[in-house]
Amino acid sequence: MRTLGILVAALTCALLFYAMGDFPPWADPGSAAHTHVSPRYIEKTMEETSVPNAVTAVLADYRGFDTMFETTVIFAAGVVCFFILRLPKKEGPIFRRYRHTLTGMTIRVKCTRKIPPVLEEFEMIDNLWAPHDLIIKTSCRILVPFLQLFGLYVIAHGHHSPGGGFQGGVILGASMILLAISHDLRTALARMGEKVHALLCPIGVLIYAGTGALCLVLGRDFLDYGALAGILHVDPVTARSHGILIVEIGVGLAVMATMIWIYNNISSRGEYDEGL
Amino acid sequence: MIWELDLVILSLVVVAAVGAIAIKDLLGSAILFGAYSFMMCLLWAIMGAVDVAFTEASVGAGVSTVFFVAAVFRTTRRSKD
Amino acid sequence: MSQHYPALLVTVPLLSALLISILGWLSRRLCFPVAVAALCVALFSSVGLLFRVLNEDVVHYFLGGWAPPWGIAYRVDRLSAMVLVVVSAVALINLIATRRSVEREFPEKIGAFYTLYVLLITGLMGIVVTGDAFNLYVLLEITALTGYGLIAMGEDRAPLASLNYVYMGTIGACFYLLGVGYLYISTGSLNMADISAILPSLYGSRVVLVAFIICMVGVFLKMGFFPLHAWLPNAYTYAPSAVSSLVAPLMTKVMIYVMIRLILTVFTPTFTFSRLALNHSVVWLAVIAIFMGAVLALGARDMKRMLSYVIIAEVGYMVGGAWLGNRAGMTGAILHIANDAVMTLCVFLAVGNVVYRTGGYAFEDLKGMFRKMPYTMTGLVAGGLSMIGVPPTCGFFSKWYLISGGVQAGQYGFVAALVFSSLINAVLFFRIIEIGYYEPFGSDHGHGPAPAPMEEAPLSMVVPLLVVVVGLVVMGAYTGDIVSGIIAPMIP
Amino acid sequence: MSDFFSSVADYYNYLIYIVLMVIGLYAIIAKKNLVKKIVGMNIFQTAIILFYVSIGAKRGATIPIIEHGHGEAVHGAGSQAIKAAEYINPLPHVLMLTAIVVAVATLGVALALAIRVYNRYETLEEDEILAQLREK
Repeated sequence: MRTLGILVAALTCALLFYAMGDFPPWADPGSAAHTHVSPRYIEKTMEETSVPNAVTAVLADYRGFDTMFETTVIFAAGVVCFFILRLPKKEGPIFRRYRHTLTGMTIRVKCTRKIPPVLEEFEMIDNLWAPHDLIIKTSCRILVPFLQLFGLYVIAHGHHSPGGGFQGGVILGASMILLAISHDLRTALARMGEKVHALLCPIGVLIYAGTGALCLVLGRDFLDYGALAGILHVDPVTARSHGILIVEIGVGLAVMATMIWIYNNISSRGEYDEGL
Repeated sequence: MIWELDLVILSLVVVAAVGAIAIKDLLGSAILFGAYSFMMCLLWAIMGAVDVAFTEASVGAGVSTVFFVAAVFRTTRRSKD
Repeated sequence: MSQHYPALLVTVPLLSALLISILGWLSRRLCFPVAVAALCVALFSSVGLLFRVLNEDVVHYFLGGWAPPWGIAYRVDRLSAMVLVVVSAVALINLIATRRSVEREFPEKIGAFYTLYVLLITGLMGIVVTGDAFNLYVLLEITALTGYGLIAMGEDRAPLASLNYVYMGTIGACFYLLGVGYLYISTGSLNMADISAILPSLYGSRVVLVAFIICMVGVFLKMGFFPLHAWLPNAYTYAPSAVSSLVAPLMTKVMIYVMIRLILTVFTPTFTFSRLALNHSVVWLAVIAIFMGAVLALGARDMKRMLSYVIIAEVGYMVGGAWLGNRAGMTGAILHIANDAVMTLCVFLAVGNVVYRTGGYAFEDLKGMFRKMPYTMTGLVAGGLSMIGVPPTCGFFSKWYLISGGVQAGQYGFVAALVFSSLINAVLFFRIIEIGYYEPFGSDHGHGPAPAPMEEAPLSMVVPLLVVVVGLVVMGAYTGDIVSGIIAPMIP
Repeated sequence: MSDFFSSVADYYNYLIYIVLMVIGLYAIIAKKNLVKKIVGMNIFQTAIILFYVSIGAKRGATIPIIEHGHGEAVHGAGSQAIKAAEYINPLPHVLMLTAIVVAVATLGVALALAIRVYNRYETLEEDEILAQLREK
């Protein structure tokens, strides 16, 4: 295997080096990549979509169809992780261990699938139980709302600064994942259950594809946000800008929900019981 | 662009990549992969690809590393190569 | 309405996949009807599109209303319309035929299964219909990801097989992406038609040459062409039967479509066959692929693995035919995309029925099957005859074109490989017939053939199979029309 | 010799991408540990993203966010002409956003599969798994 690896790597290396001689010089403003298609994006983005961030404009409008499928890829990954890993709910009672914090006594409780209410003086113990550090717990809990606020800002401000649905969605998802890591999966699931993120994920993509389909119904091409002008009572260019915002919100929702979904499945091996 | 900085980051990227492949501890590999992604993100920020750098910082260095760590915790840290 | 057919093709399955995913959590019974409805709409619009294309030659659709080099455009010509009809028809028939076995295998996760199923079809349709090189990559990843998930839910060894598929598939897709990057750096465009308009002035460039090689390697990896086929047999063998009868007919064929599209539209045949001295070596690789596939199929000990190796040989047919560099070879390759999809579906559906009743797919499970499941075995034999290339079935005609192309090009090795592979296929399928017909069911040899009770698979599984069998013969009968109406105008 | 160095200086970004890609490719093929292969796969994908971003770089240009652009103020009026040479090419960035997202999706699926494999065989080494399969 090792020799095969070296052989394949060397072959690829040689092939790519062979082609490198004919590359245009690095960062040359006159090369074909910079002169054929892309100047229009830079020069017309304000005029045609009124979005100053050219990347957002190209992402969600000129090449919006790519982005729709990119969101679909994320959604598919979420469904695949669920499909592969999620174990069916076990029938019958489950035994959970609790520790009485005052005396240090451990008890075993027979309970159903539903997690019983948490009492102040009892602490749930998992197989992989480790005492949680108070500093980490508290500081992460303080961090979470700020992260979420930042995520929302990134989604909403993608028109004018770097950012947009993906980055914001990932940050929102990361805030929930942080909660799950610093506390445990149950705490995070109590805030946002499995059904919620499993439903949010297709709904996010549905917002994107639905916007496109709405344009189709209104008589324009698929994803032609200019068609929304009549509904939003604005001129077609501003309608494009608003369309991009709607779509970015959909992307953000889908990405957030999927990140949480994948993390929950991987970290609990599909049992949705004990986190990391 | 400051080419010295660029060169340092480029070499660090390669070092991090080789390290992530070569180290025998999978958790270490995951962390080195995070470092690699972060170096990449710096590199792209230098080249002016701010959106890509932002995404890589949140996705590559953030969530991907968390996925790796979660998977390594759920399997094993041991690796023979 | 009819001007929106290209958009409906992809968006209706996509929207219904999302809907199914939501319904999976609310009401599981509705998942299947929604999936059927979505694929019916897809089939309807692809047939509509085919008729439009026969009149108008090429249909364009601009997504987002942006003209091609800037926005993403769909470009449907006769070739893609034909493949679209095949993809949607195969997917619909398979969906209906495998309903029972899906309900039995994934009682808890029906919603997720149908979501992935419909998403896979969305991806395949999108690949066929798109006119943008990068968009094709994204769709490639959708089909790949959903494919990994579906394959992994098979039997015991499926996750490992699927993981190997992930590695190989990712390398393949990344190579394709890299090739598109090389094209972009030299032309500055991502639209296929635009690229091919710019390319002729750049034929001498090494970047274009390497772009072509890298794209081809990526696509070869994805379709399981000979030296890069290692992931295929395990993945197709261990997948659930409902999935292997979907993935086996469609995935490799659509990849071959991508290859032909790259050759015909992006890099024009002049570049492929005259500037490059590669076509002889690729044909020789195809010859080795056919020989290897045939021999390994002979050594296989169960039906699904045997059929997987047969698929590797068939991939060799099509790649070799396309690279022969003459009209007959290309015609044979394109015709074989459609024919092979139908006959692979036929045999895999039959095997799926056997698995549904007996739970296994080893050769021993076939004993006495002609008495137990006569219709299923008829389907298996019909598919087998088509794979061998017996005249009334469609397999004969495409093989005929391939062989005449090989003779015209003077590639007698390829002709020999085709004949050899047909012989081996004959051996394989007659062995199945022998086991199924002459060996009695069970182990009671002393008491003569036990009167095994008729235990045919349920009607919902048999009827689609018989429809496919009829399709085999009908496609054979209309070969002339398909070639003159659809394929011939496509080849320059 | 100096010619060689100047060409290296011109192309060193492309050079590093080839090196990284080869590292990733080698890891996928030669490493036996399944998670290591996944790490290699990601390095491979990131290398390609580096290549695309290098295409997008443009000398003497700034990030692709149009300056002084605040919604309605500019459009329609078309007061100041925007020159393409002043801004970096946004198209490769868009493509790579897609590629990064695809990479993380593939990563999630691959890790899920690796966990399934581990649950079944209690090991992540490919040769040990094959040995277990051969025993049966």
